[in-house]
Amino acid sequence: MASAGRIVVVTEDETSSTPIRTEPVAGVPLIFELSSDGRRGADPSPRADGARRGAEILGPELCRENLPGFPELSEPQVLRHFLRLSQLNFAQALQFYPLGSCTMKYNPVVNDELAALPGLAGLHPATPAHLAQGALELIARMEAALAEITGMDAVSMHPAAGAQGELTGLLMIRAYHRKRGEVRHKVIIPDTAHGTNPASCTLAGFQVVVAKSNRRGYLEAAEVRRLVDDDVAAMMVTNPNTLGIFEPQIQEIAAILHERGALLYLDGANMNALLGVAKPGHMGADIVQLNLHKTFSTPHGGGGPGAGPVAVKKHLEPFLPMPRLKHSGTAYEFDTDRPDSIGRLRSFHGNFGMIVRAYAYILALGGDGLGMASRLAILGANYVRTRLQPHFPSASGEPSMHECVLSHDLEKRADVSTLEIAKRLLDFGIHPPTIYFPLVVPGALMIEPTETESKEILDRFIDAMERIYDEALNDPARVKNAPQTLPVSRVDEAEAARRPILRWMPGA
Amino acid sequence: MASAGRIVVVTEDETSSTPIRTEPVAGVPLIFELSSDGRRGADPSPRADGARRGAEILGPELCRENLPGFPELSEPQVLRHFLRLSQLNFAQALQFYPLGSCTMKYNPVVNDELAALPGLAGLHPATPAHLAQGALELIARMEAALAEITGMDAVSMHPAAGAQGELTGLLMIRAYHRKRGEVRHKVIIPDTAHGTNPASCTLAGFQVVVAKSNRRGYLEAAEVRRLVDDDVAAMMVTNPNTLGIFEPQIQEIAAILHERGALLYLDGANMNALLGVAKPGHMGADIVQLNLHKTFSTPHGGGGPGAGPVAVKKHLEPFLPMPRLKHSGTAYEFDTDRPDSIGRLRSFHGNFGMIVRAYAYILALGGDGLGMASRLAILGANYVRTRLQPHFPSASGEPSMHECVLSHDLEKRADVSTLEIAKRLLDFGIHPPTIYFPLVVPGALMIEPTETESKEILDRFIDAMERIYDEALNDPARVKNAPQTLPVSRVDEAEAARRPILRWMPGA
Amino acid sequence: MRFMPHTETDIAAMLATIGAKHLDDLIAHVPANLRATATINLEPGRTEADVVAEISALAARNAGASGFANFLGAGYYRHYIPAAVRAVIARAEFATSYTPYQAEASQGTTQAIFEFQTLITQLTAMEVANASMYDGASAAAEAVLMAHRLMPKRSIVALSRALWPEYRATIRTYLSALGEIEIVEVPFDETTGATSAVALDRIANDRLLCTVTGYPNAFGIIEPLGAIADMTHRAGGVAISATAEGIALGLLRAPGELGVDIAVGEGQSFGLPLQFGGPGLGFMAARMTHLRQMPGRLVGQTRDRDGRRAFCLTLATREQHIRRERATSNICTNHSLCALAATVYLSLMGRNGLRDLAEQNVELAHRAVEVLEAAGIHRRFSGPFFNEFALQVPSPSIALKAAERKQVLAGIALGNDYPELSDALLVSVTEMNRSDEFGRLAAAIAEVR
Amino acid sequence: MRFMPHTETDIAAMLATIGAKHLDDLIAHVPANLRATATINLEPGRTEADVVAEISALAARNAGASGFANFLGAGYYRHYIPAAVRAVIARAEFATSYTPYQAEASQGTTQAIFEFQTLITQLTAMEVANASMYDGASAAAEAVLMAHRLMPKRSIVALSRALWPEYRATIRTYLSALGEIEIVEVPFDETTGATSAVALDRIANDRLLCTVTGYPNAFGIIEPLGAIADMTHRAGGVAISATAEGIALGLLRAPGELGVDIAVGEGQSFGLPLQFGGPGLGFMAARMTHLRQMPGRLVGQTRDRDGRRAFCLTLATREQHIRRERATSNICTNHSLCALAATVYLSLMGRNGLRDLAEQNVELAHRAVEVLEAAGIHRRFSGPFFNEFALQVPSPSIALKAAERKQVLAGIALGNDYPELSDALLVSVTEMNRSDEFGRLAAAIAEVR
Ligand SMILES: Cc1ncc(COP(=O)(O)O)c(C=O)c1O
Ligand SMILES: Cc1ncc(COP(=O)(O)O)c(C=O)c1O
Repeated sequence: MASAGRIVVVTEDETSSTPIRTEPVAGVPLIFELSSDGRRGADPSPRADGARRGAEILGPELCRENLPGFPELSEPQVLRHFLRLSQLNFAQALQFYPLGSCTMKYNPVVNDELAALPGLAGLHPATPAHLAQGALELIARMEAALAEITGMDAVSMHPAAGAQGELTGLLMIRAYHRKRGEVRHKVIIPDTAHGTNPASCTLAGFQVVVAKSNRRGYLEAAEVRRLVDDDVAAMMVTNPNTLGIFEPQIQEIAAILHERGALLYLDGANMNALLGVAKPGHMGADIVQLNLHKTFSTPHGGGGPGAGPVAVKKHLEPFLPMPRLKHSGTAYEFDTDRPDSIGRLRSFHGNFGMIVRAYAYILALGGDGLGMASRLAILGANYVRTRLQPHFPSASGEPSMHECVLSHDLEKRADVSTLEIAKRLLDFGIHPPTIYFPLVVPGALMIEPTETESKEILDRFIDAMERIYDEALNDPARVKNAPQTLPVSRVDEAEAARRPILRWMPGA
Repeated sequence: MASAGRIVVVTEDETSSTPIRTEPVAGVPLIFELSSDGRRGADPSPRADGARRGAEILGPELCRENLPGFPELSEPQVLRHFLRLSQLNFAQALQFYPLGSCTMKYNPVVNDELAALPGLAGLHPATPAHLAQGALELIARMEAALAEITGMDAVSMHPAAGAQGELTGLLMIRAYHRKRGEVRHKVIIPDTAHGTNPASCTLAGFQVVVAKSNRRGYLEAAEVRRLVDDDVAAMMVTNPNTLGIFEPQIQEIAAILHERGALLYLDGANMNALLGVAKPGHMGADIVQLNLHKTFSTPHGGGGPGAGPVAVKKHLEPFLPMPRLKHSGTAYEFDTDRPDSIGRLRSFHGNFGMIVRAYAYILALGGDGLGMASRLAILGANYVRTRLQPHFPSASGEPSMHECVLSHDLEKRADVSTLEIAKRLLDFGIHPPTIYFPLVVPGALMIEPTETESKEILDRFIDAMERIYDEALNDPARVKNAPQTLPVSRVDEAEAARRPILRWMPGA
Repeated sequence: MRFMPHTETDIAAMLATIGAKHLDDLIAHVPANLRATATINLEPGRTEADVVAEISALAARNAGASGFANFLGAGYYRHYIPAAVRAVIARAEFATSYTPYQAEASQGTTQAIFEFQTLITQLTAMEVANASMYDGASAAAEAVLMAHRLMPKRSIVALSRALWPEYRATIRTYLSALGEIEIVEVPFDETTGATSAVALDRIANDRLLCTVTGYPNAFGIIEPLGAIADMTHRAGGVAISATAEGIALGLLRAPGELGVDIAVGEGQSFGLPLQFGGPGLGFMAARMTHLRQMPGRLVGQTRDRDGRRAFCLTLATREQHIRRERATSNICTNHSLCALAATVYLSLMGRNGLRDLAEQNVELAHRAVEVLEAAGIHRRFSGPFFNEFALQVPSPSIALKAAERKQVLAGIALGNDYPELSDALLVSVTEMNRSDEFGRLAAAIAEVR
Repeated sequence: MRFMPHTETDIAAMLATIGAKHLDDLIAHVPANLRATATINLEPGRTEADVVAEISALAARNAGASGFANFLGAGYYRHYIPAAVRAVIARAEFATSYTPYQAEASQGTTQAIFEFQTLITQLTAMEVANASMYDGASAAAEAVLMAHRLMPKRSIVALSRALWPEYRATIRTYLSALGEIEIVEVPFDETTGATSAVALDRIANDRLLCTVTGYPNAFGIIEPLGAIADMTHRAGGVAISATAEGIALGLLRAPGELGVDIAVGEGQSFGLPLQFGGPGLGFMAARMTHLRQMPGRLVGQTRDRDGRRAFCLTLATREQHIRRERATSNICTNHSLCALAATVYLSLMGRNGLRDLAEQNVELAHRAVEVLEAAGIHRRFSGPFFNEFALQVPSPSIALKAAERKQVLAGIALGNDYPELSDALLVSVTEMNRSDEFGRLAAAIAEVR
């Protein structure tokens, strides 16, 4: 038995730039390997008067044998196991996490407490509306706040995540055209788009037409004019785009689309750049989805849950998904008479727990604070970009918004890849930026510092990047062998795909 | 900027016994070093309508200049700082922590939630009794439960910790003799006693008379008979004593003391050995203090808070500290008419937050569970003792209760000290036992596994001890240079005492 | 503002480096007309104390959350959540990390997901489970799409009418864009409340793409899943089961044992609070042979360069960020932290604890029925049930109102979604209901009869 | 039982190793008569759900905790606690570690204590602070004992009568065993409510050991601490100040500036919940020249073998585990986690935030007084006050009852502890009181006049 997994603590102490060399050690056992027959992590309730007669009642033909391989541990063992696992993670609360397009900003801890209030966390979704007015009003207030923030007319809090928001929007676009007696088959998507955009199009039954962004990294109206025709249902544009650039011709593009009866879907995942800066509704967007787990600070939870509300202009309101909230004049209730609605995409009323957190966040910042958040996010991205320019030039000459996409010549000069740079950053206690995205930039480093990180932190990051550039030229092995200070060394992902082991099996 | 402090994760994987070598890296900066003028971790409340006029109201002569050197950080910075610090700690929830005499058992997490219930955590101590009946009843129930567990007649939840419980008990002993028109000056204390015992005696105005425990590690009645006289007010006995041995002659000793009009104070810090095994009240104890943060699982918090209730026999009840709870027949209230009480030793009604947790713990285990807890604690100690006997023989031939005290010959054989063994254990992800205590055992290792640790964990600990024994003989440097896998290497405590630096100063 | 660390000096220094004077210089390139109208008209920011006061006031206006004897179910179930579950998911290391793209810095999350995948395969007796979906309904829809990828030539999707209305609606929406698909509803047996074998038999022809059956179903009835899977297979289709009450899998025969090809469900019962219906936890399990068509993220076991066991996201070539328009799904962010909660919950319950809980739920529900029968209130259906059942009540809405006055949330009127069941009330009983509540329930309903 | 991992097999194997048959063989050596009567007659153990239900029911019976406009103070103060404080102290690494005896495995705790010590020296303007005491009252008692060690020859301990009754009682108890000590109470000025200079002057002779003064005092009055310290020093005694409302130190002149030798106090206002009076947080600060006589634990800065800055417990030769009967105190377990909470709280407030809060408290309290005066209710004392004040009310107990009926906890009747103040009601106002509550308070009291 011995020391294993250690986690890196970022330090802001100048004197401390010696990375740590480790030797192989084993990790945390699987919960199944800690199991032993007859242990209990929860005691049987005496409430059912001792005997559990359920199996008798249902009879053997309906019942299974007792879960083979299922773990049995005491409560302290379970807790210790997962606390140990937690120590193997990097996280925004502990490390600088400039993951581009993910807006890893501070998640206020009070919001988790609020979501856990018995009046909210304990509320059953089938509770009669008149007994859940507080929850319904919270949803309604959130709809109003997001409408104001985006400059749109109506909002649905229904979708579970950004991608589901996209699907919701695209299905509405489809319904909209249908309603007007048209069937359109194509959706234009720029080459810089996030993967969920084309994937959502397919799900919504559209063919994807790819628009090329120009050398400077943005969309030209000319390109859209070239591609648009009467079979184009809509165009999906991320603004700022995934290069972190504000689409300068977005209004013209919207006009072109509208001229031809097509709609503009704006992917709002990068809304953290636009708060109080520019409203999608004013750009000509007909639909925009928001990622509450990005711009509105709900914790990302190692991959979710999030929430992907959609905001639309009046002409699309009838198509919003069910259930739709309305106010009867005396109280909030659900509107069941919505013939044109695309229907529902999940159970109940949306990811309410996330909506509560996001609403608390909006209250905390207020209109002024939201505007300041975007400005400081933009400040950070441009500061990093400017300082790293010498060795990691920006992929575009256009000004950056909340994130910047950088490239480098180390592949050529030292055969050091972007992936290796990313892994080496881990040794500095920094989570790497998004890499190899957008696809239009070879070896891209997509950096989103967010407004909640201090100048000191950005400076440390910049120093680390400079240092790695240096190492790549003078001591490439150190970069190629990174990380050296984490619970594990470089993980063999190819092997994982070659021989998939996707579950634990007894005696494995 | 680079990796610093890493925390060790214990692993139960057999294959993993390679410790980790580290290089110097810097630690986490002090909160003051992260400060920057003008940052805010809490925004001024608009409630007082903007202007804070307090200084104006009081005038300059009453007001100080604004706190020089006081930190200024944003909320995310503060949170990140303390989360990082947390990663530098070992803790019972994460590591095996067999610290003798400290009963580092699992602290149920639900108990922290219960103590935080608004009805308990939000209750002001000056709330009128009729509006705080739930809290008062909880205290009363706890008094009754502890009386039943200890076999005593009355309990006070007043003292803040074990040592304050001791002082409370000794002052009651003084008051008791006074009441009977006697003034007695001496208290007998065994050589194995915990340091708080003699220290409390001095505070209570008693002279300490040391009783020698015999070669086998326990007190002989004869020794007590030799020391007792009419100037002896009481004897303080820890049972099981700090060697983990049940005092076999405790009843005879009690009789001898009582014969001479002296009282028996039983230090109940080791009560985790006695639950359902033997009640202090039946041993002849007149007073016993309990450490809720040991036997009753309230989290130790890196050094407290705890609680040290005292239980007494009828004849001492009148002397219990204020405030004293009573039931009027219709409701609970505080009894203000207690002429013989020694008075109060702290504000309000005791460490209520800890009392809530301990009560929840007692409810969870119940009478049967408490009895099983002690038996399994005793099982663990004897198991470890038996398996380590070859290289780490027990300091006494007597059977062990909930903890065992071991010694070793490595000092002689390899010039490896107990301290060095302890530090080396850290590299195995195990918190060392209590060392060099009790004082009667040279180089003592005092091991208390507790009932919440599994056989697997004990086996890993035993393996580690064996391995260290080996290393001490064959590779002593490895032991002497330990720890190598923690955020810092061996800390220079002598230096700290030589030139005390007890606070941060600007530019320090 | 307390979340932003920038001092005036910091801002000035950063602007100077960039070569700008004012913050707004950095957005000068954004069209002026847009900037001019961009101001957000919301109240100014508030202190934490004020935010807490505001939201607590809203929370206090949800009477439904407390004080009532609660018998609501219908897809979301009331179960006790051990504090240890909250203690784990509150860990900042889990809560504030992103999708584990960087394996070396995410072993905590990836190993936990690997454990989750394993637990789901054990519960369902299937061979592979993904890292989570949004919820049970969307997981069911993804399962149908997956079946469609497996047999692109077939067109009939047979949804049991005893599948939750919300699941059926979600599937319809997800499929709405796929013209070639035809959705048919398989009626339920009027007496047993189970999917009608006769009706299914009629549909089960060579155009059958898949069947989707609730297990237990929307009436709490334990469907003859094995028989349904057989019929589906005989017609060459894909048998899909959907489970909303996960606790049932601790006692009932596993979908995998009964021949199901894709088992999906809602994991809310595994340690997630009700929170008005979300976030929940969608799970999906299938056979290894169908692996490549599975949607969602997967974590696999591998080694690091030093030979240590390690975990990482794998088979991403199925996913949107690699495959784009040809991906198996558009899902990106999933419900990872909910999957972690479920992993902790299931580990705490353990093999025996989970079965005990399932048996207890069955027992309590049946006891409730005894009490109701004694009061002359009868079940609407005769099929075997787990912890939920439909009652025959002349006018459910009136009964519900009456019960509400007695501080009882008696259940859900099935008539809203099933016109043919305008006389039926759906009641759910879990370990959260004390036996003494059964009498109150019976009294409340009996009164209006 | 869920907390104990031992299976039957484990127990059997462990017993076999030891060479025993049954668990009870291991306690066979405990006298039979004791074992025979040792059974604990308490109810059997309960599930977590049942424990939660039981304690929640008790919590629900403390009306005082909510729904009332609350003006209770008198040593414990209502302040808003940011969630980040809870998030930090909930960390298992902090909550479940022991006293940091092993420095290498405790750098988190030791550094946090070092930061706490520093913050306390900054607040008090003293040179050294310890790692915490139990609470303000016991810290005050320890301060007197420390003074006694500093001047063993002197015997008179002068306690301001305007020091909280509980502090005076605690000091009396702690000193009760030291025969040579004589405790005298210094009366307060009938009009100002501050400690009477005249009276103190009479006592301040060459037998004066120390003075102990509340700052602010038990009536909320800001004592002329400088003058009192001077008088004490002229007599050659030790000036001790005790502060129960820590927030005041964010605005008032620091004890250190005013010549105080030992500054103690209660840190509950620094992020600790009221929890019916405990655990609180005792703090103690002094001059370096008195270091060796200081009670309690101290953390010092040092280096590790590789030259890294590190922290560890130090100067333990003052403490019981080394010095035993000659220790400076018997304290062992202190209130470390409470000190951590205070460290987080003070770091969040920061230099400006803490001062803002203090100013806001002063302002609100004075506004409350204006409202009361307008209603014809007057202050009992004329001295300057921070956020607490005494009102002149004919029959406080009646007023309190009347207020209670209006859902107002109006304060505390001083008559119980001060017979001479049977006409006085102590009222505390903090940022937790909304301005609209002042009117309700005034109305409630005015009504009974
Ligand atoms: C630009 C963009 N669009 C869409 C998405 C999808 O959002 P989600 O992950 O919430 O489904 C993301 C985030 O991954 C994104 O960065
Ligand atoms: C035997 C013994 N007695 C007394 C004490 C003192 O208890 P506390 O630390 O709670 O003051 C302890 C614990 O340190 C102890 O082990």
